[in-house]
Amino acid sequence: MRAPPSPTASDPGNGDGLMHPVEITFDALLLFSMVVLAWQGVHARNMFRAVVSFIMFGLLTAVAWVRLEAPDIALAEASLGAGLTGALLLATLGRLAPERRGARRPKVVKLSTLPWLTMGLAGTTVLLAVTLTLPAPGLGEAVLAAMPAAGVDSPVTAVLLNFRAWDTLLEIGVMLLAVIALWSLGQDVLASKPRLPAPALPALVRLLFPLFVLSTFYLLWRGGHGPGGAFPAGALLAAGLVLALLAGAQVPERMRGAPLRWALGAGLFAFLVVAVGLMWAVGTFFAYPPQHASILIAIIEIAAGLSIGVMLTALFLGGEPTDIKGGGK
Amino acid sequence: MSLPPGTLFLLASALLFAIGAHGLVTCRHLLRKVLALNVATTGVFLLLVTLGRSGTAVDPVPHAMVLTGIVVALSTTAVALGLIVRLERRRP
Amino acid sequence: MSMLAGIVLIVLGLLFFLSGTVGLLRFPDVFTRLHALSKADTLALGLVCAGLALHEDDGALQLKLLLIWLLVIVSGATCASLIARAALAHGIRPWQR
Amino acid sequence: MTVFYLAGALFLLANVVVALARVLRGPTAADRMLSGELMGTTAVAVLLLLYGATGIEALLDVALVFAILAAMAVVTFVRRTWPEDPAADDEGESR
Repeated sequence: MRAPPSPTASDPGNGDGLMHPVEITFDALLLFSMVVLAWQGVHARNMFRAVVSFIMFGLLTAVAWVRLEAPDIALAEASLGAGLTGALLLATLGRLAPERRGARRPKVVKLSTLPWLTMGLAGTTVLLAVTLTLPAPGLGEAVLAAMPAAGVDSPVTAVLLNFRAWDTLLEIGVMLLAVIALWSLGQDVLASKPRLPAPALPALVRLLFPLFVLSTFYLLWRGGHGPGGAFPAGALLAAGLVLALLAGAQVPERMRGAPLRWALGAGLFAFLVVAVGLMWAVGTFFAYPPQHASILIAIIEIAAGLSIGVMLTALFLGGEPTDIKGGGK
Repeated sequence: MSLPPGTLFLLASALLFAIGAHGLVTCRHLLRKVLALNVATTGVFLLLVTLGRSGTAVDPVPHAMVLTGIVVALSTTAVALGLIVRLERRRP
Repeated sequence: MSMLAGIVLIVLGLLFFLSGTVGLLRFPDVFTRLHALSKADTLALGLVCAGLALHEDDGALQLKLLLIWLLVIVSGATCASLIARAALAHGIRPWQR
Repeated sequence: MTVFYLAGALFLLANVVVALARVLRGPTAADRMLSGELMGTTAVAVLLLLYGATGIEALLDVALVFAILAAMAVVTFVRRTWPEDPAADDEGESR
């Protein structure tokens, strides 16, 4: 029934093929509103307006990734960039003292225009020159050539968890470090008892939470052959947990100590076990034998996805979970 | 129209980076600085992916880099926001 | 035939999106805007989903479209209730002629 | 057909850009949040139409994630930001 996508339309500006005028208009309007929202997000008179503009900017950015044929980044942007960052900013805004939130006129540092403009233009020119000298094909063909031995079908997942697994290991390390940094600052400041009764909220959470878990595993499964994978999956799990916490759920007493810490560290732990185990078995750090690559990547992905979910929730809480009645407020 | 491919996206990424960098320097409110930093980061990500499309095959390496970058940006934002909340509470 | 029906549904959906925006811009207070927006947008998205499902052969994809619509209904309704309650608690008086 | 989908997506985008005026005008925080919600729903519809135009099935997953996370911002806003935040509204304007 569906007409096969014509190359001109499905292929916005990818070298060959002309772009349809409608597409060009769409991109122009999209990017224009992104720029306007970004300006609002930085310079809006009212702090709340700035944060809402920034959240909308994140939503449009996800659409921009779709236009750039990067659905995997769109997934991550939708869940991490727009969803969790937005919630984090709104929660932070609620914790700031009122007089720091609604300044009528944002205080700015006055810059002398001329030297900064010259420096900016010079910097842009240098960057442009560097950009034009980049090797044109990039690494696309090299990755395609190595795909048969990768153990997964999706090139992006292959780069993340096989060819450059080292980067992803360090990335999870960075997240864990962020959690440790926040915990070292004290107890969770973002948790407070909301004063407003919201009878519909627990019902929503009860309805949505199974869906969150389901879609987490769906994205983990998708990650092997299409856009998806540990990071969007973990973000969805975190969104479900955060929603439950916002609806009034608390971290269970028996989960607070060791189990929580193990869940936080599980991703990094699984990564390190596989990496060091491979060093012992094969002799190289993180060199999968091709026949086992698939299963090893699946193990890492599931462990990483779950612990990313817990870590993101911890980042949202902004401190070690405490009993709200005791001293959280 | 015969724009070179990706021109609009390159232009927008430059503008976004400029807005972010400018805001990072000029705003005094710390939360605004965090927002500005995130805007600048998005500009850089757009640049990376747009450049990765210039070859014949779609290059997955910039995609993976940007995915990593989004997660790192979120982590730093969370730590920065935690620090800001603490700082504001100390301030009389 | 279903091609044409799908197009009609999608166009109808777009018109409902437009009416939601008009309501958001023209209505006098939060509650009326909420009223206009949450209903019109949910219906509009439903129409777009239905139109796309008619253009689609794969049953799994049609199911996914239905799931998207159901999710938007549930979260849209809850969010409307939450915002309205918060606005009332915040002391905003509903608009009266 | 592709052009029809693209034109629909363009229409929705223009629609939401017009709605941005509500973010600028306010006057209460709830009004601003409302336009955020409109943006979320519209983004789902735009993604669906782009899926119709390109046929990339992953776009449906992105739309699904959008639909699931639509509640996040509003719930955080109601539970954390607004109850204690008089400064989020523009004072001195009519409510």
